[in-house]
Amino acid sequence: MRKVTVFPKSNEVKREKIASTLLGSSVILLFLISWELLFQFRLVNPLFISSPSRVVLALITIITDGSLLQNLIISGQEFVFGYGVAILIGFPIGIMLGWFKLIRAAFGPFIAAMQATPRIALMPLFIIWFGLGITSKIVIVLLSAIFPLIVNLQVAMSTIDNDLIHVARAYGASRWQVFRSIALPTSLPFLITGLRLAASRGLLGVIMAEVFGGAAGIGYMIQYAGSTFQTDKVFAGVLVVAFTGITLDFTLDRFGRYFDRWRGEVAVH
Amino acid sequence: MRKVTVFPKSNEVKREKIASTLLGSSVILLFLISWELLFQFRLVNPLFISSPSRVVLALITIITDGSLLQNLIISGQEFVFGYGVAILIGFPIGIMLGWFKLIRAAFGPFIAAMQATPRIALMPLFIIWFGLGITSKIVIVLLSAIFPLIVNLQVAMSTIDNDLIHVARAYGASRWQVFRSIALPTSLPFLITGLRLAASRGLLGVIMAEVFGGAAGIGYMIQYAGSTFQTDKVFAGVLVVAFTGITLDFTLDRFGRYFDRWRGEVAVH
Amino acid sequence: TNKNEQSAQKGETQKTLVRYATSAGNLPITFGIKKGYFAEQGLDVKIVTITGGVEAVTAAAAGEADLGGMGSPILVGAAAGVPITIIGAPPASGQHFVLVSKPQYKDFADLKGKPVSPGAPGQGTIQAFNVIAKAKGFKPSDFQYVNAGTSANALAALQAGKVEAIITSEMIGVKAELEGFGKILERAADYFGHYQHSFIFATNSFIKEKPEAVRGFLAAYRKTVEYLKAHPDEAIKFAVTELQQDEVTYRKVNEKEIPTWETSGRIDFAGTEHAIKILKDLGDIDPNSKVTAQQIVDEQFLPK
Amino acid sequence: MKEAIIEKSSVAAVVHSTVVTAANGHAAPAVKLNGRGREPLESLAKHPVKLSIKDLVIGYLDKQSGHTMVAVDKVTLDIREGEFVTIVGLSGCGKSTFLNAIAGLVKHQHGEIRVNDRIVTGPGMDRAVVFQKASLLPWRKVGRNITYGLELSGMKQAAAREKAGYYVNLVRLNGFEDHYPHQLSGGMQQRVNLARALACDPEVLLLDEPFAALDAITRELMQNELLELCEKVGKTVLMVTHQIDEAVLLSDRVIIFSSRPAYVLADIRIPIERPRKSLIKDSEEFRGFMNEIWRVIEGNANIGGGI
Amino acid sequence: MKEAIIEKSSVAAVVHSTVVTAANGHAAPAVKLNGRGREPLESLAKHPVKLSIKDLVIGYLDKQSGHTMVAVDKVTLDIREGEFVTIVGLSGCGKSTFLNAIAGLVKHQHGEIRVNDRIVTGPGMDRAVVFQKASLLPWRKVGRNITYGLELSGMKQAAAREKAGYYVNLVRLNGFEDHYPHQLSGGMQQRVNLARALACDPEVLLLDEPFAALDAITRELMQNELLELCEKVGKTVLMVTHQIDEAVLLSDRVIIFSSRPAYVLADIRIPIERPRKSLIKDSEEFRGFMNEIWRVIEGNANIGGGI
Ligand SMILES: Nc1ncnc2c1ncn2[C@@H]1O[C@H](COP(=O)(O)OP(=O)(O)OP(=O)(O)O)[C@@H](O)[C@H]1O
Ligand SMILES: Nc1ncnc2c1ncn2[C@@H]1O[C@H](COP(=O)(O)OP(=O)(O)OP(=O)(O)O)[C@@H](O)[C@H]1O
Ligand SMILES: [Mg+2]
Ligand SMILES: [Mg+2]
Repeated sequence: MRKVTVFPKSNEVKREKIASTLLGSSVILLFLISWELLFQFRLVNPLFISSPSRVVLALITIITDGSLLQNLIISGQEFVFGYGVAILIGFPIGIMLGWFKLIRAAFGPFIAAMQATPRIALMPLFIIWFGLGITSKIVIVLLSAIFPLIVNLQVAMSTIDNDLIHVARAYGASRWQVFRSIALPTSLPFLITGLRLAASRGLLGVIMAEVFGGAAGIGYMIQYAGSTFQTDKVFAGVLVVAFTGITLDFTLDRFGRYFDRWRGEVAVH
Repeated sequence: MRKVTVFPKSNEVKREKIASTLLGSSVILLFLISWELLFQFRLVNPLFISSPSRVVLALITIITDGSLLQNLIISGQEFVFGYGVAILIGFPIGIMLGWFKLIRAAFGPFIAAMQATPRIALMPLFIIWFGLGITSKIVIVLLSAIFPLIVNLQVAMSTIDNDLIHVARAYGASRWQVFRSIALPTSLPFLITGLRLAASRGLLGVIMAEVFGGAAGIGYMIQYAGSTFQTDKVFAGVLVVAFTGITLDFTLDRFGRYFDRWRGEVAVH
Repeated sequence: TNKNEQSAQKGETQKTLVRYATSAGNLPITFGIKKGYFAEQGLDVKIVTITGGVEAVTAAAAGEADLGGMGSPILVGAAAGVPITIIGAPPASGQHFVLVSKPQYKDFADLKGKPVSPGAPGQGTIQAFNVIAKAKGFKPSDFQYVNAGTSANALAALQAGKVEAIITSEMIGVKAELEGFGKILERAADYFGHYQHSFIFATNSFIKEKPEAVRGFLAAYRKTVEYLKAHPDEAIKFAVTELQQDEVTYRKVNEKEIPTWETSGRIDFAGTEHAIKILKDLGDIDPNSKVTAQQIVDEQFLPK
Repeated sequence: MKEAIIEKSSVAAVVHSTVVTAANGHAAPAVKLNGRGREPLESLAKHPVKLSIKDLVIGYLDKQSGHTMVAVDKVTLDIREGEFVTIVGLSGCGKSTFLNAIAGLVKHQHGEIRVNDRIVTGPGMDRAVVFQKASLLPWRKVGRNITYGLELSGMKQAAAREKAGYYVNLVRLNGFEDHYPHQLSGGMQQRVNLARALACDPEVLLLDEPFAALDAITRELMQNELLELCEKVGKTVLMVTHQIDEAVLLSDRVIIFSSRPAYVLADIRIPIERPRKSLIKDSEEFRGFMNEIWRVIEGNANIGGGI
Repeated sequence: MKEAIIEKSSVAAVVHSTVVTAANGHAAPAVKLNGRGREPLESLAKHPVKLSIKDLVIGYLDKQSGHTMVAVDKVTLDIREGEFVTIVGLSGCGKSTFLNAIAGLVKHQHGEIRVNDRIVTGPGMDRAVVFQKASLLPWRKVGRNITYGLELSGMKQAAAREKAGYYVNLVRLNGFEDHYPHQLSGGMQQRVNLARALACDPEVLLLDEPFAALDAITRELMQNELLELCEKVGKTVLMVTHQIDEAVLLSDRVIIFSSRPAYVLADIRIPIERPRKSLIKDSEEFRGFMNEIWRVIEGNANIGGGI
């Protein structure tokens, strides 16, 4: 009898995941350490730049006095609603623009114009239309987050493999089924990219909205701390936002990779 | 002899192009007309909202007194440099992140953090590092524009058809040739999307930078007009920016379509 | 003695809501609320936090604020036709900006040709700089205007040597001095003569609907100011603990200033006319406007 | 450089002794197919017409140049219920185009297509296609690629999986249900493509070179499975193939397409008794049909084809 | 449900009378091929070994499960300069994997691959591949797909276009240079794929079912072109095919792979005189080889294969 070659089970995937997390964390750690050193050797002005250790102290303060949580809840609400509505509206708009030539021809330029309209200039309108409460902030987050979604989805729809559309149609797929079973999986990378860009823009939108006219939230906290020279607190706020950004990005990326796992690795090496 | 069917030459493409331009323009026109009507019937507050006709008058004023051109040149410089540098830096970063797993693992989280770091909070640092001149504005534009490029390109690299990479490698393509002949054409839709998003973000960045610390430029003009309740002039400025946005978007979109013309139309209908 | 106080005694439920637009960390209003002075008047004062005068005016026009206290944009807004009326003044209503230079400067004239940051267009700071410059015999074009804002950004610009002088609030000026990289070279107040910079306004509709609330508000406001003036230490402590102000700086600025506060809330008409004139000269108010202080001020709600 | 042996021109259809013009088949009384098996060959002519193509013209418009290239030129063809018809023809002549038009995926400019006497305006559940390219959904594992059509028709996943199991077995892909398409060999992908269509159990099967990527053994296995399936259930099949022996083995009729633009060069009846076994390939009758078909194709290629 | 006739197990290689174990070919004195034509068959044994595969094992790691599926299991094979070798085997047995490994595209876990006695670590210009899937660059027109390899090697576009012109003609695609791949039929795409590889004029040609999507006529034309090309220039060719007649017609040796994991079941020399014409297919000798190959494959499929 012939002896057939057998390979032992590999746990490469697990090892790779751990290694990559370690690598990413260590780069950030390295950055923090250099920053701390710069600070300790007085190479930066403590009036404007804090240091990781002081930021941690500031973080502990705002965690224990409850103000971080309180602000986080408010900013969180603004973000979740703004981002959520952006997805709810941006999705269908992007898809329709991508799918229907006529709709694209009609509304494409209009949306391009909206996208490039400086929000700051229209702040008074925002206040008049949406007030100074949470609504105006949600609208700002929405406007910050929605365009990457629209544009990315629109383009995604035009890159779908025609052969697969043919398959779906041949098997009697309705337009909605074509969308669900072909367009959605194909455009997933675009979609996730849109969501990732939208998430970070949305976070910045929250902060901007609160800096410009807020009475609460992380952005307000940052703004107020800045104007009262509490630099450590400013950086603590920034850190919270950046960390949220990493977490969201990481989650979305993993999510995307999970659904995209059918793709073999790109073998350029 | 058999008579072979022959079809007359079709000029569908040309007709479609004209029709789509007309359609897009008419939607914008319709919007402007409704706006003017709202204004004429005093359904909006003229203190904060201008009307198309008054914006045109304001535009004529700032064109004839030369202030528009002067500000446009300054803002234009900031945009071109910021956008240009964003492309120059964002491109290779995005590609490297997409192509090399190790680099992605190392710097992905760091970039995600940077992306979500609220610029407003770090303005003092910007001033200290980049001063108050054009450099700091270019940096702000750069930071606004670069992330869509990085993220979109990164993802694009992971969606390349492995079969084509194989073909390229089988024919002895160097890594750079694989990039040029396979990765670039495949990722074109992603690339153009990135450029489109970056363009509009960059425009907003210019305005924001000038509003925050400018002494010239369209953003400064808008800010000044706004704080003195010259609403017509504010809208004139906004219109100029929005129009620039449409033009850039349209150009990039056409550009993308030109290079993507090999794709058959998606046949969902 | 008045209707508000009576109704306040009847029960909590009938308090009148007053939305007051001002910047974050405003001392009198926060303190007054904390002390319950407004509640005594049957008022439930909610602070609408805004970042500047223009926004305050916009918020009023949008129906988001009933009353508000800010600087000169209120005049600009009222002159431009926003339906608001000036009803009083905060305790320190003069021009309070200072010109802070790098420490090596001895004289304003030495700044000629140098980069300076007088703040964003439309802000009172620019007016202040121009007025000082004019008094010293210079034109605005004699300086290199750059805009680093007026707060922390301006401070950073000064410290980093990106500008040689900034116009800012006294607080920031003092901070710069304490840190050792700035020096208060000039005080705008010295050049403005009769000049009123800050105002309290109410929207015309609120005045029409709830004149008693306006009256009650001003009464409670005055009570607060009088109390603070009498207890500057308590004021500073409050600012530091509750408003998280930087203690050293705050104390240095306010220890002397609070006892000099003007408590009447009265408008300086001559000063206001002067302000209007300056704003017209700057183009912030339409130069052809016929607006006068009398038209936009109504002092009848101030307590006697 | 070698000269091309073949020159392009249009010629009248070559007519052979056994050629039957498809269009002149007239409607016959409906014969019920009860799934219990196929009637003897002679009765096929009495079956109702399942698929009726009349004067079909299909052109591809090149948007850039504005020119339309005609791929299928006035094809007329009737296929009766339960018939197995194959199309052969030169590469690029228009076979796939024709099949895709019947599937409702490619628009035609003239003529009409009827299935069950209803004009076809788009794809329908009455037809299923095995595409020339496997065109599997790369994000679905083999199992769920096979159930794709079933899922679209609303079948529950569990039921679909069960039904698919049969076809996984039929195409000999047991053990590969959980592989993604890119983990399969070319022939395996094609078999998934086949199973996907068979699983839908459509009235009309449209097969575009379903066995092209299979080795001789596997091909024979699959041919036998298809034969058995069709003879048992009496499906109507229209298949494109390049293997003339395959065409003869499986078909009731072999249609020979001319070079592009495709029209019907010949329509040859294969009256070999069913059920057939691949052993018949060695029979004289079988060879006769093969030679005849070969002659028609070659004749066309030499005198009027282009590749 | 029909029972699968075939069961999986590993058996020793079937050895036939004409089978030559590939590994025992020892180095022969170099014979210069001057492009003026191919030496008579006997002298082939004196040619240097061009392609040497030793104990090759290739497995695919499934990252999700961590399991490695072995596709090619200890294949040893020497191919001499100017030899034409074909591989036949069941669908999914590992032929493409083997070819791709030689092309340097798939990593092997054990053993070694040498070309010109140098160990292969990646793709190289000395080899060119015709992929099983056409894998054309969809954004390049036919013309520029054919010149792709030439452009990569640094040839100027004009020169490349001229050279490509010859191969456009060879694969009978004149007039389609300006079409995009999606505007071609399946067979036309495959011919572009072929032309792209031929245009590169590599020392070793690796062909993975290059004619599978072609009709009988076109296939024969292409076979003849390839035969002529190889006999004239004396290329070393390793080709996968499913058509046994094609294998016999073209090859000096036919390698039969076992079912997965693939090893060499048999290595059959075809000592038919060259130049060959497709007419030889009717000869007794030809039939003999076909039957022999068929028997080996069938034997393996029945006793030990899986599909
Ligand atoms: N990229 C891949 N990842 C994982 N497994 C693969 C991959 N490619 C092929 N395989 C597996 O390896 C085995 C051999 O595949 P290969 O493509 O070499 O077969 P083949 O002999 O070329 O078959 P065919 O004649 O059908 O093309 C198959 O079982 C297949 O599932
Ligand atoms: N989507 C398309 N757009 C434009 N032209 C096309 C398209 N598809 C096919 N063609 C053209 O139509 C003709 C017929 O193509 P078709 O695919 O029907 O050929 P075929 O008979 O199936 O050939 P093969 O046997 O090679 O698959 C070809 O000349 C081809 O170039
Ligand atoms: Mg075809
Ligand atoms: Mg293969």
